[in-house]
Amino acid sequence: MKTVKLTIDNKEIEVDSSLTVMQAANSVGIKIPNLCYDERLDIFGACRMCVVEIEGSKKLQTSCSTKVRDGMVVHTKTEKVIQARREILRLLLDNHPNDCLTCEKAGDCLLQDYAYEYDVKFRNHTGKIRDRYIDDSNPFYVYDAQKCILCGLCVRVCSRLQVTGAIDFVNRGFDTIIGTPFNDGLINSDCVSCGNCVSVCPTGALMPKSKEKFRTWEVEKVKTTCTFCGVGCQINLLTKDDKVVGVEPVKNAVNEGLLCVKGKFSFNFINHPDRLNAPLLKEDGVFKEISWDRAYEIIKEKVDKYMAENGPDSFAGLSSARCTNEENYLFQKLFRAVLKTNNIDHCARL
Amino acid sequence: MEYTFDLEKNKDKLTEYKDFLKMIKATNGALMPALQKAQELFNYLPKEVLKIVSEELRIPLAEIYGVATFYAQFSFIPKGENQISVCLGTACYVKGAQAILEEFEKELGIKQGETTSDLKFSINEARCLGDCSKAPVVMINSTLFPLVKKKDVKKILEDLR
Amino acid sequence: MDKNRLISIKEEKRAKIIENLLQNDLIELVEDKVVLKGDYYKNQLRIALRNCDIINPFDIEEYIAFDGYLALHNVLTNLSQREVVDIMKNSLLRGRGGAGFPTGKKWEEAFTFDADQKYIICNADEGDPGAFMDRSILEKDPHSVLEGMAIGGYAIGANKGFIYVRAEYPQAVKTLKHAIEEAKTLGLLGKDIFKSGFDFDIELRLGSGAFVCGEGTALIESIEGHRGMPRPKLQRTAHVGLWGKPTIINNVETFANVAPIILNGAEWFRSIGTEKSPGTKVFSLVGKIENAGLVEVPMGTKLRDIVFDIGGGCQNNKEYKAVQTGGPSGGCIPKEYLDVAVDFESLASIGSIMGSGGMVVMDENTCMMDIAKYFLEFSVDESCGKCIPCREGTRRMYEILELITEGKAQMSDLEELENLAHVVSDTSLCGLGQTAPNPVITTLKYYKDEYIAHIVDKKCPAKSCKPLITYTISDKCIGCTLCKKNCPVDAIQGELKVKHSIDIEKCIKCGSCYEVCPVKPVKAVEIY
Amino acid sequence: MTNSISEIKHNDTIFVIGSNTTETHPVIGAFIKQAVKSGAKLIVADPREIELTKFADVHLQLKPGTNIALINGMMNVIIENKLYDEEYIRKNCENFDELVRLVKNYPPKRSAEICGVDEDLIIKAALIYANSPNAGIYYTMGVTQHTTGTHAVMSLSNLALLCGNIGKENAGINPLRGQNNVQGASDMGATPAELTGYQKIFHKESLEKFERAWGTKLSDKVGATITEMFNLIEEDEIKFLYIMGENPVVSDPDTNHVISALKKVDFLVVQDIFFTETCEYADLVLPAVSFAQKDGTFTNTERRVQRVRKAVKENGLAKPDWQIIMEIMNTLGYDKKYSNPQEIMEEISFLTPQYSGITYEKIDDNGIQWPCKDKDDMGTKFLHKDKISRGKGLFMPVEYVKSRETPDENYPFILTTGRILYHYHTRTMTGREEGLNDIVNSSYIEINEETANRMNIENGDKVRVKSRRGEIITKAKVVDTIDRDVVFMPFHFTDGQANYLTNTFVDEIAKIPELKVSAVNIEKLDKEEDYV
Repeated sequence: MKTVKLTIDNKEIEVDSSLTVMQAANSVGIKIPNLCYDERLDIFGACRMCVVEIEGSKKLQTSCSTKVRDGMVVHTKTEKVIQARREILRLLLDNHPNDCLTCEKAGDCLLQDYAYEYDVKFRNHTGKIRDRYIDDSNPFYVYDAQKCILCGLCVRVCSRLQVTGAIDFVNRGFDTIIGTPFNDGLINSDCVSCGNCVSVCPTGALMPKSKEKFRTWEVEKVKTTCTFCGVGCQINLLTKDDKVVGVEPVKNAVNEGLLCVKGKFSFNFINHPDRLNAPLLKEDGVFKEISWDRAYEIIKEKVDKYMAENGPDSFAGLSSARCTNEENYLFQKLFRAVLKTNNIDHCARL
Repeated sequence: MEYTFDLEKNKDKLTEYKDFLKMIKATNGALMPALQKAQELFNYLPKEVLKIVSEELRIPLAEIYGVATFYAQFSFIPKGENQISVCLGTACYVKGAQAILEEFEKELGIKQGETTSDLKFSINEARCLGDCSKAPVVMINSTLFPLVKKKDVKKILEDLR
Repeated sequence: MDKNRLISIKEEKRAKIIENLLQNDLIELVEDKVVLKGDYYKNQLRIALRNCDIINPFDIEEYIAFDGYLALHNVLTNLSQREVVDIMKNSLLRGRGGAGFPTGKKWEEAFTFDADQKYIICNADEGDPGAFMDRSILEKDPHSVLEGMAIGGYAIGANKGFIYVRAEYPQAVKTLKHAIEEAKTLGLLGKDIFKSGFDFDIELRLGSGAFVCGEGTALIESIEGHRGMPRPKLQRTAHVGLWGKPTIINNVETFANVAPIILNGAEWFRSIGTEKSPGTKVFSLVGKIENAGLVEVPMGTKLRDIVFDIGGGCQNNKEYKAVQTGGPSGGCIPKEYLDVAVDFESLASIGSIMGSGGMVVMDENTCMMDIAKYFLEFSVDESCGKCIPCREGTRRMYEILELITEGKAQMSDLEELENLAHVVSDTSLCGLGQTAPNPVITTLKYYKDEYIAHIVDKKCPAKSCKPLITYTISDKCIGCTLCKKNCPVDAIQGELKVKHSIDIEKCIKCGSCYEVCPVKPVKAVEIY
Repeated sequence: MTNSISEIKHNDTIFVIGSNTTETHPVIGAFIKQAVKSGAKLIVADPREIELTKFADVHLQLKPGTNIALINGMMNVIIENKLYDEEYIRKNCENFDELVRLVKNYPPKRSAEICGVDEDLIIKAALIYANSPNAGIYYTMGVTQHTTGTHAVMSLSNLALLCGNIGKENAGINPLRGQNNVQGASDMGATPAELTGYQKIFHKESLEKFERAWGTKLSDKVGATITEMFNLIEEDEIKFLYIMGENPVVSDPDTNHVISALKKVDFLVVQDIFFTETCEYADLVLPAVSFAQKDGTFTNTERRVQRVRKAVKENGLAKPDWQIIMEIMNTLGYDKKYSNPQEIMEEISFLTPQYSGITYEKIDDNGIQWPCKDKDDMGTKFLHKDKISRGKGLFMPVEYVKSRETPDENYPFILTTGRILYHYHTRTMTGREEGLNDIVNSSYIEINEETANRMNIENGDKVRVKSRRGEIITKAKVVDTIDRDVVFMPFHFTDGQANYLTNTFVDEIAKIPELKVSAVNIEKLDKEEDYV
C-alpha cells in the first residue's frame, strides 16, 4: 500500500494513495457534506456539496472525485466553500416544497439538516418549480418528484446493487424526474418492492407508506437479524411506544445495506391483533384461555402418564428453524435430557 | 393525442426490426443504434417495440426509457410524414428564426414537438443545422430551405400538401 | 495498397482535377498550390480545410491525389508509436474542440498506459449553434479525418475508432459511410494496413440530439448506450474511458490537422500561428455579416481582420456591436477589443473562449441581454440535469434574464444573476455547466449599462426587447397604407395620404409596419 | 455454505442449480447479479426460466429430478477435455479413478437426453465452469428435495473437487439455507441422530460429554424424523407431540397424511406466535413471542452466528420460546435455570466445538462465522482452507436414478413446488401483511402456454389439480417459462394448497421429501358447480 501525506484543514495526515479527498477527510473525522455519495457505488459527482478548496487550483474541487496527492493542502470550510454550498442548497430549496412541518422525513432529512447547518432558508420566487408527479402505485412506498433532488442514489441502488433496474432518470435537464417506463408506475414496472431505493433516499421523495405516524426523533433503533430467510440480513427495528413502526437495513458484511420486500416492509405481523396472547386449551373441541401454571400442570400430567404407560419414545418434538439457537438447543435438551428420547427433528428439509 | 401501435400493420417492419436487433445485439453499446433504427422505421418509439429491445438486448426497460427520454430526437408519438425542423441556432436566431417557427405553428395549428392529427406534419425546433451562412434555414425531412422568410411559410406548406 | 500505388493514383488524377477546376474558374495556382479563387479566400490559410471544395468527397482517389494517406503510410512503415507521439507533441497542436489541450500530450497519456484494448474517438458532435466547421470537413473531406484517426490509433495502440456524429448531419453521415467503405476496399482501413501489421477499424455512431454529448465523458456514455450524463473526472479518459479502456477523444478539425503535420513536420506547423497556439483555426463567420462562411486563418490573426477584411463587416452598413465566440460557452467581444489576437490565451484573457470556432456577428440592433437569454435558454434546454448547479442554476439565471428583457427586474435581481453566474461556473460538473454563465458574465462586464437601462429605465437600447419598445408613426408618414395593410392585428388607423397612427393597446410589436415602411432615408415608423 | 456471502461478488463463475435465488434469497440474488454485471459468468440449471436466467450465459432447463445426470454429464466433458485440476486432485482427493469410470457412462449426449436439454449447452456449461479460476456452486431445495437429494449434493461436491473449487476463496459449494435459522437448528442438534455441532448420538464419547454436562443419562438410540414421526403416530407408538414454531399442515408433504396423524396423536402441544392451521389440531396451544420480542442468536447460511435483540415487549401472556421450554423442563423436575439466552449460549459454546469461541460479546457487532475455536479465533470465512474436512476430499461417484413418481397416462405432468418472493413459508407472518397480499394472495399453478392452449385453459381460469394423494382447485397462470410437461406451484397458500398433492417419498440418507417431483393431472373447471 502506497501512502501519501497531505494536509486537510491544517491537519497533517498520511493515508492510502488510492483514497479520495473525501475518504481521507472522513478517516480523520472531518465530515464533508454530500447528497449523492454512497461508498457502495461508483462516484456520481452530481450534488457538488462536497466541494473543497485545494491550494493550487483556482476552481473548487469535489472531494468525492478527487484523489489524494502527496503534499496536497485541502481546506474544507473556507468562506468560498461555504458560500458555494449555501448557493447549492438555496437552488435546491427554490425547487422544493416548503412543508417540513408535516413532512414525514423531517428530522431524518439530509436536505433539512444541511439547510439548518448552513442557515439557508426558503425564499419566495416567481420561477418555475418542478411539475407535480407522484407515483403511489406501489403498496409500500410513494415517490414525490417535487421532493426529489435527483441525487440518483435510488436509481443507482436499483440498477447497480439490487440489479433490478426498475427506475431511471426520465427526461432531461430541469424536467428530469425519477420514473418508470412510460411513467406507468412502479407497480407496473420490474420493481420488486425491495425498498432499497427508499432506504437511501436522502429526502422525503421516496417514503414508506407508514401505518403509524411517527417522527424520527420519537423512535428507538434496535439492531437485530431479519427473520425471513437464511441470508441473515442485519436490520434496525424502529420502535415507538413498544410498536415496531419501521425497518432500516444495516450496512455490514452480510447484506451490505440491502434488504428484500419482506425484510423491509413485513413487520406489521409483530403487532398484529391476531397474535396469540394466552395459552389455549381445547376442551370439547373449543379452545379456552388458561393460565401458564395450568398449561404446565397439564403437560406434566400427560408426560407422567405416557412415560409410565408408553416409555420415552412415545414423545416426539418438532423444533423450529425459525426459533433461535438457544431455543433449539433447549428444545432438544428437553427431549433428550428430560424426556430421554431422540425423537426430535425440525424442518430443515422443507 | 393517443396513438395505438398496430401490431398487424407493422408486422413486416417488426420482422425487419427484430432482424436488425439480432444483428447488432452482440456489439457493445447497441442501445442507441437500436433506438435510432426504431425511430427511423416506426417514426416514433412504441412501447411494444421498446419491450422487444429490452428482451433482445437484456437491458431493463426503465433504462431504455431513461435513455429514450434523454435525447431530443426520439419521440413517443409518431412524427409526421413531413418533419419540419426550424433551425434556432444562433445565426438563424439573430436573423429572426423564432418568427418563422411561430408562423409554421400558426399555419399548422400545432406547437413544436407535436404532430398534426392527419400525421402529415410535425414541427421541431433544431439546434443549429450547420447551415449558418444561409440563415435562417428550415429542414423538411432531408431537404434544406435556405434564407426562409416568414411569408415563404405558406408556400412551402402548400407545396407539400 | 502500397506507396507506389498511392503515387500512381496521385500522378494519374491530380492534374486532371486541377485542370477541371481551373476551367471552371474555381481556383488559382499560387506557387503551385491550389487556392480557391476570390477575395474571401485571399487572406485565408487552409490546412484543415485544404481539400474542401477542391476534391470530390465521394472519390477516395481524389483525396489520394492531394497526398492523401501518404502520412499514414509514412507513419506505419517508418515511424514508431513513440515517434508519432513525439511529432505531435513537438507540433504543439492543441485540441480544436474548444479547450485547447495539447493533442500530443493527450496521446502520450494513452500511449504509455498499458491495456489490452484502447479506443480513439472522433468527436463530430458539433453542437455549438452557429458553428459548422466540422460539418464542412466531414462532408467535403472525410478522409482527412479517417487518416488522422488511423494515425492516432497507431500512435496510442488502438485498433478501433468511433466517429460520434450528430444525427442532424445526414449528409455528413452519408459521406462518412461512403468514405469508410472506400478506405476499407482499398485496404486503408481494416487488417494489416500497408502490410504493417497494424489493424484499424472505424465505426460510425450517431448522436440523437443532445448537445451535452459533445463533452467527452457524456459522449462516451452515449456510445455505451446510456443517457449522456458526464462522469466525474476521478480518472482520465485517456486511462479509463470507453468501456473502461484508455480512450482518446479529439474533434474533427484536430484530426484533419494530423496528416499535414506528419507530412510537413512539427517545425512547419509551429511556424504558423503563435508560439503557444501554432497552426490555423477554422471559424464559421455568421450572423449579421456581409460575407458569411468558413474562414481558416493562422492563430493570432486579429479579430478585426476576420470580421472586416474577410467578412466585409456588418450587413446593411449597420454598426458592429459585438462578436460572440465559443457559442453558449463563450462570450461577447465588444468593439473595443476588435484588435484582439484570436488565439486561446488572448480570448480567455478577455473572458471569452476560442470554443470550436463559432463567430456570430451582432450589429447595433442586437440586444445583448436578449443574446444572453438566448444562450441561457439553450443551456437550460441542453443541461443534462445531473448536477444541481447547472440543472437548477441555469434555469434561475434564465428566469432573471427573462425578467430583465421584460422590464420586470430590479437591481437586486442583477446581483443575484451575478452571484448565480459564479456559483454555476464554479461548481458545475462538466464544461457545459461551468461555461454556461459565460454569456452572462461577459455581457455583464461589457454591457452593464444596457442591463441597467433595461432594469432602471425599462428601455432596450437596441430596440429589440418587445415589451420595452413602442412603435409610433412620425410626421414623415406619407399615408401610403402599406403598414396598415400589413398589420396582422389591425392596430394601425389612417386614411390614404393621411398620417397614420398606431393603437398601442392593440400593437403586438411584430415589426411588420417598420419592415414595409417605404419612407427614406429614415422610416416613418419609429421604435422607442 | 463452504464460503461467504461477501465472496459471491468475486466468483469468476457462478453455477446456480435448483435455486430461484432472487426470490428465495433476494439479497444473495442481488449479489449474484452484481457479480454478473461486473463480468462473472453465470450458469443456471432450473426447470423454469427465472429472473437469474435473464442474466445467465447458459440456462440448462432440465427436467425436475435429473440433476445428477446433468452434473455427471458436465464432469464427463471436463474429464474428456482434461480440464480438471490434476494437481489439486493428486494432493487433496481420493477415489478419482472411480469417478472417471462412472462418468464415462454419461457422455453429454446421454445426459442431454435424460435432462431434456441441448447437448451443446451441457458442454458449454462444463467448459465455462472448468475454465474459471474461481467457480462457486449455489443450490437450494431444487437439488435436495428429491429422493436422490443427497446423491445430487455429492455429485456437486464431486464437480467442485474436480476443478479444485473447495478450500478456496471465492468458490466453493454453497447450499443457501432457506429459513432464517435452519443452519442454527441443525447446529443445535434439533435432529434425531445428532447432538449440537453434529456430534453423533451413537458416538460414545460425545454422548458421555453431554451426560456429564447435563448431569443425566441419555438415550443412544437414533430418534425419528418428521416423516417417521407421523408414521409412528399412525402406528400408535408416539402419543405426545410437541411442535414449536412449525406449521406442518401447510409445509409438509401429503397434507392429508399429516392431518390424519395430527388428529390421531393423543396429545398435541403447538407453540407459535399465531393460531396456525396446525393449531386447529392441538390440545394445548402455547403463545410465544416473535423475533422482535426476544433475545438470542440466529446462524445464517454462511455459518455466521448473529444476535437477535429484543425491540418491543411481549404481547399479552406470550413468552419467549426458550423461557417456555425452560419452565416446562423445570416443571418436569429438571432444575436448571437460565436468566437469559446468553447463559444458554455459554452452555452451547462449552459443548459445541464449532461454537466454542463464540460469546455474545464477540458477536455483538458483526457476528462470527463458525468454526470458532477459542476466544482469540475470529471465525472462519471459508471452510477447508488447509485440508478437506475429512482429511482428504473423497470423490463419491453416483448414478442417476429416476424420481420415485414419474408422469404416466393418468398423471401426465410433473408438479414441482417452491417459494415466491412475496411470501414466507406458510404465510403465518407475511399473510398478515396487506401490501404483500396486494401483490399476491392466492395460490396458482404455472402452465406452459402451449399446454394451456391445447387444454383450452386461459390465464386466470380455475383448474383442478389431482395427484394420487389429493386434489385441489387453483388458478392457472399461463407462462412461457416452463416446459410443456412441467407445472409449478408455490406452496405457501392454503387455498389450493400444493402440499395436498405432493408425496412423502424421502431421500434415504437425509430423509428429505421429494417435494420437487410429483405426478399430477390438470382439469379445467368450466362450470360453477365444479368449483366445490
